[in-house]
Amino acid sequence: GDTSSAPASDAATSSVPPGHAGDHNSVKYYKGIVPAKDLKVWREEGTGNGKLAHYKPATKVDYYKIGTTPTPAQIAGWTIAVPPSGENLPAGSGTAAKGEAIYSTNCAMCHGGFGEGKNNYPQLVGGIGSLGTPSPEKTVGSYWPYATTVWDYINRAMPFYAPHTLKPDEVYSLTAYILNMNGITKSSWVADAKSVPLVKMPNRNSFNWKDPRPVTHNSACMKNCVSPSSIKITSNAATMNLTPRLTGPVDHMKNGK
Amino acid sequence: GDTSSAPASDAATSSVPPGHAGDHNSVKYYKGIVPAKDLKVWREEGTGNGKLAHYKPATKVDYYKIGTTPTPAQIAGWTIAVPPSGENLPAGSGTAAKGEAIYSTNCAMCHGGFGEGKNNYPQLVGGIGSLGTPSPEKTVGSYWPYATTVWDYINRAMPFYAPHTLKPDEVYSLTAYILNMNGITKSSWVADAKSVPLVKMPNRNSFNWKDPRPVTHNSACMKNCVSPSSIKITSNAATMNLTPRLTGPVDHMKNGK
Amino acid sequence: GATMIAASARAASPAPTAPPADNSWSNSLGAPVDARPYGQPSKYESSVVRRYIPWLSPTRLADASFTPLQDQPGIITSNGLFFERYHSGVPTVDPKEFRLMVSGRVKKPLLLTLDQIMRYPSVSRIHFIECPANGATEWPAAQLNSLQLTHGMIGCAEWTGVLLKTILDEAGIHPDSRWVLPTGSDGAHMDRSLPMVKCLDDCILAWGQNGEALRPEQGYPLRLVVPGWQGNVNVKWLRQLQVGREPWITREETSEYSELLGDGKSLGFTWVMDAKSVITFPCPEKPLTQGPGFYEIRGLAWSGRGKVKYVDVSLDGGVNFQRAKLDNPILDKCMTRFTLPYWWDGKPALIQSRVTDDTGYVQPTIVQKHKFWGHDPVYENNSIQTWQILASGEVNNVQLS
Amino acid sequence: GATMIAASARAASPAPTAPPADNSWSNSLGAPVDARPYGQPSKYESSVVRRYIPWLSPTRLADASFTPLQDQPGIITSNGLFFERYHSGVPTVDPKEFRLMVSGRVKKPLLLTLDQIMRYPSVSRIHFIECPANGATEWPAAQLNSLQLTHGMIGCAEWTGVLLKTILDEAGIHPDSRWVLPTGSDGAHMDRSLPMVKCLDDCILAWGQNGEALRPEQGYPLRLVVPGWQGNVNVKWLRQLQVGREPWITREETSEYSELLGDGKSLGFTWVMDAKSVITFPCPEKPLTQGPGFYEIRGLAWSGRGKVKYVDVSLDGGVNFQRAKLDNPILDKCMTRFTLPYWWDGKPALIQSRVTDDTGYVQPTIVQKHKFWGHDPVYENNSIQTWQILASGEVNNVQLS
Ligand code: HEC
Ligand code: HEC
Ligand SMILES: [Ca+2]
Ligand SMILES: [Ca+2]
Ligand SMILES: [Ca+2]
Ligand SMILES: [Ca+2]
Ligand SMILES: [Ca+2]
Ligand SMILES: [Ca+2]
Ligand SMILES: [Co+2]
Ligand SMILES: [Co+2]
Repeated sequence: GDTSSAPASDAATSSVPPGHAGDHNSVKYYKGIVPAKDLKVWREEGTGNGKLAHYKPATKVDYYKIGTTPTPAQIAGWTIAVPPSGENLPAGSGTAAKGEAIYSTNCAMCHGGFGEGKNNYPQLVGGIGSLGTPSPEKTVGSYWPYATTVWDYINRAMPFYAPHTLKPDEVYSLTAYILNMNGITKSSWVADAKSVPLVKMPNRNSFNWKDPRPVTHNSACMKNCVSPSSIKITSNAATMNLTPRLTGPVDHMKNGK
Repeated sequence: GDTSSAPASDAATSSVPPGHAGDHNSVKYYKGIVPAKDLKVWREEGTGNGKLAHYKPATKVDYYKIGTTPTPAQIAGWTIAVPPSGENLPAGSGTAAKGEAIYSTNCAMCHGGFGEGKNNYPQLVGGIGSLGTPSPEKTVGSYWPYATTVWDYINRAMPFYAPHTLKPDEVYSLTAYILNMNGITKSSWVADAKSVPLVKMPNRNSFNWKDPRPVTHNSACMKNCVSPSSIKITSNAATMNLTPRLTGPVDHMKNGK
Repeated sequence: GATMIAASARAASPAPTAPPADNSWSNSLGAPVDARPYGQPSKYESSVVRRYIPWLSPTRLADASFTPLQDQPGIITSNGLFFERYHSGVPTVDPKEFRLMVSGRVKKPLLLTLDQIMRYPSVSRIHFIECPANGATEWPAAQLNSLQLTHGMIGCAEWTGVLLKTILDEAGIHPDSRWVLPTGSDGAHMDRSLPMVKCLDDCILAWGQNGEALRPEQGYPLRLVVPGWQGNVNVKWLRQLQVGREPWITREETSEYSELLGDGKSLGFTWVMDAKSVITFPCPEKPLTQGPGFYEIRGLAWSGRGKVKYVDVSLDGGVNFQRAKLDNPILDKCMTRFTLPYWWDGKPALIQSRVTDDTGYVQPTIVQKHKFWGHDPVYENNSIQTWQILASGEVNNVQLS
Repeated sequence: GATMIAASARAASPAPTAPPADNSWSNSLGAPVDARPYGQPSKYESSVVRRYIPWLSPTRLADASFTPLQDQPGIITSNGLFFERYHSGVPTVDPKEFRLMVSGRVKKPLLLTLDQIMRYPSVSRIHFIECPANGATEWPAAQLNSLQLTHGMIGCAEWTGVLLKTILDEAGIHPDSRWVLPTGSDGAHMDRSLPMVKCLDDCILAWGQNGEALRPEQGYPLRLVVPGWQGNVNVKWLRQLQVGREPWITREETSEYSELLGDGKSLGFTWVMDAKSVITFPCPEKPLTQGPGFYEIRGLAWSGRGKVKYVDVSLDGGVNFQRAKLDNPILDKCMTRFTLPYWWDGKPALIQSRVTDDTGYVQPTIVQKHKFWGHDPVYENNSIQTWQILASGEVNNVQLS
């Protein structure tokens, strides 16, 4: 079902394995990872449905001759983003067991021992199946369409107070642990450059990447647009007691809600 | 000549004496005070040579009904400007002798014992006849066209550290003293609402109040506008040693000029 | 005669009845020109500051502060009051250590210092930047009784810098270089995938903001300005522009800044900020304090799709509308100021503004918005704001059926 | 394979050769949203301040400070950097005590509080304000080696307020109400006579400046803006508008702000600021520090008579000119930004800009100016600026024959 890890056969459909590196990501590595309809939208959106086919640059490459050329080592060091293809994932691996130890030291104080969130810090676990209900719970498990994003975000931005300081093995382990807490991967699952892109996240198929707007239509009516008797006040912020004080020094609401 | 006070008969040409008060100044009080050509320019400039003859206000008077009506006492208190007609000059009088005492206590420390200026503070005396020379000296005596401006400016802005705190008699006296130091009025001259407008200042006739521009013509030439060999650098600020330091904290040039 | 009357009035009452002709500051000296080499607002304006919603975020370091639109007189937002939004605090970037890398699917990767970036051909344009979460609290109901906190995640400034197009042309893109990933050097390493078609259109790598260097909160020394698109894609404290074939599907375009609709489906990549307007006077912070009579209704309107064409104002909760006057200049993806004369009769009223942009799009009601977007998609609340004026002149934020 | 190369590069050198991929601020948290309710520039910009000419005036209280145009990226001047000019220091005006009186030859005199003034119909417009003494030191010769100190007595801002016309219509003028005397409440009680025709045209009683209340140095809480006219008539800290038949011939329109010509005659009432332009990059403060190659020449142009039509730039001391690109918006009596690509060959050069406004007036040379105005009329120096570029890239202020 949706909450199990993707079958290993998915990875076999492309000749270059996910987790490859290079100067580009490419559509062929997405087979079995990204839904075809989404891939199509991504390609169309990038060029505005081909609007750029006849694009002519104003100048030749390196026309102004300003700046230097970064070295391959510099490019590799700066390039940290990991797309759904898994491109740019580094060597290394990790497991939920190793992740648990790292998590309890570095993450639990904010995200809670079970990823349940604490003091309004984000909840990382749960909510799968809740999205269409009146009380949707958006978490890594329930909402995020790609596991590569989990790896990428932990790597770039966590732990909050010391972002981008974890080693690849640590990030793999934390990814494994959080996915496992969400019931998406088994505790025996090994996270590495090959396996992470292949994880089939529960909400993978629920994103529409094509902007459907305008979807809300109003008209610039000037006279008798609605019947006066139909106008009722449905809510009034003055009765809510949620507004901080708006004059004087900034209100931190320490003694209020 | 130019440096003597105006004949008393000038005042007799209008039925209401200079120093009259009211809600307006008026052309008839300027007779014998303002050169006719200047008065003409002033009238023309105000309306853009009659451009306003057909001006229609966007709204009726007091259309918005905002604010209050000032009392006559408020209007009198706020209205301090004295035009060349002498309108709005208060009751009171003063002499050079009285002015000297006030001046030495309140003014001399900046403007010098003889109005010669000190530490770059303005010189108030001298320069009469110098304006057309290569070293013109602009002072109250040499440059100012109307004695009413002397009264008005001392009243509104001096002494520098306590502006608009002098009593009318003190302002009359200081006016008399400064004019006398400049040799414009005699030491026996009494300054009051009638006499001040009638003083004929040496430079009264030398102002052109009508903007003659454009007076400087250039053309938007694009090619071979001047001969390259004619271009010589006539001055270079880098050699002048006048520029304060332009980075770091603001340079007060205490140690150099 | 007349002489004596006025003269004696002055002599007899040197300090006329209240208010006095002279204030204390009229009879003394003020501050010298070297007192404030960098000027500050009057001390009497100390209440005009950015404010935040204390219960909204777990930490002030991944939070937002709001522009006091009730005190913004025109279309330019003061740099000191420009709203803030970031995910790991405002970094203190040393411009000498700053580097921008252009890499990925380009013919000539580039590593640029700030001084080098400033040599390229530049442009200067006035655009608004709005966070798509502006008005987020107001999706389910009228919750905050404040213009600042319901609409203040927007600012409008003159941005000066290099067109992103210039740098992309310089690096040379391949026909399959379809997406660009700008990344910040802040702790969050904020990144958003941007379609090449927008990058080659009007995006600016900006170092200048309203007459000076970009402010720290706005990405000093270099940010991306993506005119008309949601705030977070205007990546700040830039460190890299990576060019690729496909988008990266980052956390900020999935977990954040996507809209979960009522049916459990989500919208990703809803970049453009739809047309919106709001009345900035009167508003909860600026009630009608002077009784019945003439006031001027004032407000701001903008569209991420182009120019403001009309603003219509209703004084009766949306039954009838009148066309407001627009102040020049009316610029692309820029705030436009509107005004309408208002004779207030002292009775309760429900006032609204409604913008139409030059694509013909008309700002919707919250009821219309709820139909497609569900009741709490967090982002994209560009609905018509209703202010309730009470007989007292007080103003409340309300929503109508 | 490829995987291992990139991966091992990252693993083997987590801190690649200089510059490192991560700066210190990328691995830590920055400042929170409640750190600066009113924002300030980066500490690295502390040199960007108003400066003055210490030897010019007897006291800092009747002096001027100058806008650092070399650091102004666009047409808007930062409020913190807007030049200062006043005659008795900056007063600290309490807006609650503030009153504006409209009196003299009007049908209904008015006494208005600030709150009352803010109720009238308003406008918001971007205009420059320039002191006529801008460039005064440069009349006799090139004296100051600085863009800031030769051209910085100008600023450009969005001003919001009531049209003076609205208040004059409200008070009701007589056909012979030909002049208006605005007076300030500062110690100087600054006053200037203004012709009614201008007062009924485009003058603004402004309370707003670039997104916030008027700054103290600019007349908080209310100043007059007289678009395109010399700075001093834009009276600050207003207390009174007096209407009369004739001008008052105040000290500021005789002793100050009149031009003594070579023949001993003087010009009074030369209010309009003629068209002017200046190259803001390169300039003495911003030399060419990166050797021969591409740079962009940037500058600002303006006219008190209307809009900027063209700016032409010479790279050879005025022999040949090229038309510069103008940035939008191009507004009435407002700064306009211009740019020109410049391939510097590393050789000395003399660069100039020359504006033409929409009246057809062409900015003159200093030699042309001297002919009519004499060698030191103090005011109205709108001459073409020449910057001398040395082989070192340094830039000097020079004058040419
Ligand atoms: C000091 C508090 C703190 C610590 C410790 C911390 N985080 Fe976070 N985490 C946050 C905050 C705050 C956010 C939301 C940031 C934002 O708004 O952009 C967040 C967001 C996340 C998210 C994204 C949640 C979502 O739904 O978008 C993930 C995943 C995450 N953290 C994982 C971790 C991991 C793994 C660690 C330990 C290595 C960790 N965090 C340590 C505060 C913390
Ligand atoms: C503390 C110094 C100081 C004192 C004391 C002082 N003044 Fe002045 N005075 C100035 C300064 C400074 C100016 C120029 C102000 C400006 O730039 O607008 C000035 C200008 C003047 C002028 C105009 C000069 C011109 O050419 O425009 C007159 C007249 C004058 N003062 C008279 C007086 C009188 C009379 C007193 C005493 C009652 C007085 N001053 C006391 C500093 C002083
Ligand atoms: Ca890498
Ligand atoms: Ca009076
Ligand atoms: Ca979230
Ligand atoms: Ca969106
Ligand atoms: Ca002088
Ligand atoms: Ca002049
Ligand atoms: Co006074
Ligand atoms: Co990093």
